[in-house]
Amino acid sequence: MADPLMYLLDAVAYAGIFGILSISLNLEYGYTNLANFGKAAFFMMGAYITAIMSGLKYPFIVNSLLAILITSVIGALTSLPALRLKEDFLAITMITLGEVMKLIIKNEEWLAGGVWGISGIASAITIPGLTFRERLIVQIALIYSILIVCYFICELIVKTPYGRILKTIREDEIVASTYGKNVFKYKIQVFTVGSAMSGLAGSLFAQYIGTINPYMFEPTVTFVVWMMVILGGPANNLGAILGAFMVEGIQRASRLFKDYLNLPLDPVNLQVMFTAILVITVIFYRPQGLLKEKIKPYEGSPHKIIAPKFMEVKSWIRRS
Amino acid sequence: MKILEISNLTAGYWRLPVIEDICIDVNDGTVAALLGPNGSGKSTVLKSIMGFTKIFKGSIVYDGIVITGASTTKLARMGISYVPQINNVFRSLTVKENLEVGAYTRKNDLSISEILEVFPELRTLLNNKADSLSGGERQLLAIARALVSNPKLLLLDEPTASLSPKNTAIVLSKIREIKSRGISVLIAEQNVLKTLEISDKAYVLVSGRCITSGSSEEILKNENLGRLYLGLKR
Amino acid sequence: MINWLQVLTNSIIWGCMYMLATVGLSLSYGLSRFPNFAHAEYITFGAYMAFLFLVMLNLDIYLAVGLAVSLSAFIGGLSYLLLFKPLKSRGASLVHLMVSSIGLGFLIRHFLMQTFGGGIKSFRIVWPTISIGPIVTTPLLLAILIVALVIAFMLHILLTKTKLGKAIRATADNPELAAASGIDLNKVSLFTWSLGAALAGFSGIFLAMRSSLVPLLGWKVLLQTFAITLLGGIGSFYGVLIASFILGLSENVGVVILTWLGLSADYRSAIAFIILVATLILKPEGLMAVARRRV
Amino acid sequence: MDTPILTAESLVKKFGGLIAINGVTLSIKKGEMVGLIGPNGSGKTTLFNILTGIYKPDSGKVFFNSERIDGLQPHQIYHKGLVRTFQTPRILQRMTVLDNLLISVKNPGDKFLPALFKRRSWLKFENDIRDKALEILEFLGLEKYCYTPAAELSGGQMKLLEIARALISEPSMILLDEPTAGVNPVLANDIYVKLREIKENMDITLFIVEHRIELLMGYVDKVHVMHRGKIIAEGRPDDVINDEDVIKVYLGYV
Repeated sequence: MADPLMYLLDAVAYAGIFGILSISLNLEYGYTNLANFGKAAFFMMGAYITAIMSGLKYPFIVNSLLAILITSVIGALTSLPALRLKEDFLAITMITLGEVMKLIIKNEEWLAGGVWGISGIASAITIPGLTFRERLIVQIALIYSILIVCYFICELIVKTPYGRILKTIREDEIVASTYGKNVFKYKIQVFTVGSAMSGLAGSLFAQYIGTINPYMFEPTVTFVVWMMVILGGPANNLGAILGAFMVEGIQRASRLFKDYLNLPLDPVNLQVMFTAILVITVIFYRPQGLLKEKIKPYEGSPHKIIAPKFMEVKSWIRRS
Repeated sequence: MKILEISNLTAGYWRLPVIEDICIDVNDGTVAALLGPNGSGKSTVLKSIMGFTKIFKGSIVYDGIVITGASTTKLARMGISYVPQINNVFRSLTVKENLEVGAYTRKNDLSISEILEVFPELRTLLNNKADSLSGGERQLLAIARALVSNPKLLLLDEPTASLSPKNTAIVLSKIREIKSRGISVLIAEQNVLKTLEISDKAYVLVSGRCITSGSSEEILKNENLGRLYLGLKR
Repeated sequence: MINWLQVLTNSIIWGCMYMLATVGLSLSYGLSRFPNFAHAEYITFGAYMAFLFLVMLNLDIYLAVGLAVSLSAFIGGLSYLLLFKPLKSRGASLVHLMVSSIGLGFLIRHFLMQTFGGGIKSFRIVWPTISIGPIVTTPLLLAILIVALVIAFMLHILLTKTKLGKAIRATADNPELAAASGIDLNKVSLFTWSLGAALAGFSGIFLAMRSSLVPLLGWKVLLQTFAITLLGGIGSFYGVLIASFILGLSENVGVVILTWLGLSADYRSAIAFIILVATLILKPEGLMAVARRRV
Repeated sequence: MDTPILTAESLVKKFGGLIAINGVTLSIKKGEMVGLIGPNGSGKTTLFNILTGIYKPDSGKVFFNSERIDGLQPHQIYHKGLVRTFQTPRILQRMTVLDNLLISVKNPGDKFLPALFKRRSWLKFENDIRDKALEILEFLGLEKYCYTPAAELSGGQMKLLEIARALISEPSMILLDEPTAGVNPVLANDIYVKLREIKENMDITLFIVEHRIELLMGYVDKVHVMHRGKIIAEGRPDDVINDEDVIKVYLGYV
């Protein structure tokens, strides 16, 4: 792109969309230890539902709600058999599920345009008379308001007794079930919420980019999202978003880097190779990610103030 | 001549020391027994020798060489054989293959018939999968597997646990035979009296500490052995 | 009229190809206890190396294949030595191992794309067709059949008759006891990883020669390799043998049915997915599960 | 106080060819503190796993408060008021000590929608339950660690945390699997003093697997001895200690 500002804005929009994917994976993996390697599949589903519905002239709000609904239902359905599996089996199932879904989309031209994909997807907000740059800014506003909503939902989820149970499942499933929690039920719920968020991200992506095809949803997408969570810090929602920014930034930078240095490298290859090396390095030297999980009582809970008082009163009673 | 000398060993897993301040000597060509009720840390002593635990302090000297913290593979190559209490055979391999893997470190070729002289019971089972053996047979195979490498020191972890009295007698007589071949044995057992029959020396462990030790006769004569053993007297 | 004999022949040949592609994955999974997603890229790597030596450098075919296979083995061994072994010794979690293996896979694939370009390549060998009775085949397919059978037989000898092979099986069965028997786990793992990658590379050459060479060559059979690994039981060589032929047969019969139903033959990979999911639900330990007895 | 709280009737559990539990029948009365001892492999932990629903018995019945509980899932049994601790402490490492306790309580915020939308109701509940949690932590001497990540505790403190976690759910009975394994003797004794207090003051029935026989005998009302999957003796500690059969079992006569 010629205009560097446009390039930057585009990167910011991408980071926002991937930020949603990243916090949804963080909810699944970081808090509940569900290794979902099928992120790209749900992302793709959301995008395609939006694209198809947009072709039928439905407004974005309907499309995105439908995307959320269908991806969450499919998420719940696939999780029924998959979540009883061990981590590695779950990973294999989810990664291959993504491939099968792509297969369907590539082959069913009547439904999803086959390998050519779908173009002309209407964007969510159309205000007549805006320049391209202004439209981009409107898009960013939309994406980031949804990102912020998702962030708060995730923060809310993990900072309730419900979130505490998710962490218990992550730490030790047997303890969770011995202390009366139906582990399977919680896993399904988390998977459903995670899938819904991925679907929403896909929906945003489709309306933002306008044209989609199956090749945009290669397993690299899943990997990039994993990269964001692992780099940013599992079990830290801010970390996940930070990770999204960093990975997007690194990818864009490597493209610029290539342009300016005139490296004889294809930008996509450079990007992927660099991301792969980075993720391996992070796993080696900082497996807990850049922002560590904060192990502390929740923010803003009145108890923080009460607890020391409680101690005082107790010791006072004992003394008297 | 001491083949094994453990001094002031404190070891365990992760952050929990299971055994504390254990001192054990095994003389060349003798059988030493580690006795104690469950949870007393007998297995942990053997696992520490074999390099499977975290050692907090103390030293282990084998054949004049300090082996504290050495890798399991290296220890096996130095002539220490180990029979764990559970999972002590390769279940998916046949009896013959188990023996061949046991002989992995041997430079010279193994003649299966050599070991079958000591364990004639295994002769007819050679081509059976270890998984299909009965408990007694499997225990014999486990010991045979450990012996084919021609070890200098054999570590046995509760070889008679969950065996019938008949099989227990067979296993114990094998241990006697092993000793007669000049191999030193360190055996962890709950079965006190039967073990003392075959051992030269014994250490009684309760709750991770050695509460008494001495020659087998001394231990047997101890009137309070029963109460001592249950940790009721110190 | 469907020539069922032809379908059977195709099934066997596909089974052979899948067997070569999968053996390494299954063995390394059984030994190191995590699925190596980079395995698919060993397949691609072998094919590109063969392309390099055979088409670009114009070497003799046997020499070219030999070099390509050895280089695949080298890559497999290297990835164990430089990546997975240190990660395991640092106590990396299963998820971290899987993510790194995916990362390694992308690294290899995009390295190849960078070096050779992303386009479709061809070995430019035209295979004449041979008719044996009602069966039509090519020398390449016959070669695949023969090579796979020879390799399967050699693997059988390796695993059951040699000291090293028994050590591999023993380690997969019970690593602690294997170490206590004096087996050097690192050496055994290194060998297994290299061998597995070499066979994957071999299968890649065949896959590419049969159709064409693309960067996604290996990834396209990822689904099949995992279905076979799980169906056969992780770490079981004979399981892989049987499962490969089951999959080969179901795919080829499936294609016949798909065409009959008027669906795209591309859906053949979905058959592998169905087998995979069915295995995981009905019998997660696989047909011949022995290697993985974790209590 | 003579009503039985937990009854097991001829339980059998086989693993392949191995009979781990071979016809165990026992009955524990409400408010008792009962010990379970026996040599290695005698089936004590397996029995616990059956009682708490981790394993299903091959035959036999388990009654808890005259309700049949064999065949129920672990989380269902928990809700009946039967809780257990683990031999190797299963603490939740990347969570605070307080959170380790709180997960054990049934909370209105445990469900997804109430957690998000009925904040006020569970926050109120949280506050009440926290006071109780702090009380329990104080009782066990852990109050100053309440915001520490549990991974930073010592082995002994982890054992205490396990007991605290069982206590806070107000169970009617706790099964303790070697509460003093890996704990130094002084702390081990403390643990038993606390357990006795729990039994006396909180009206909780305790069933304890222990290998420190000496320690156990000083505190419990009754002891069961297991050997080869069977209960071979039961009675008051003094009687059991002097029971020749028991000593013989331990020394390996039988």
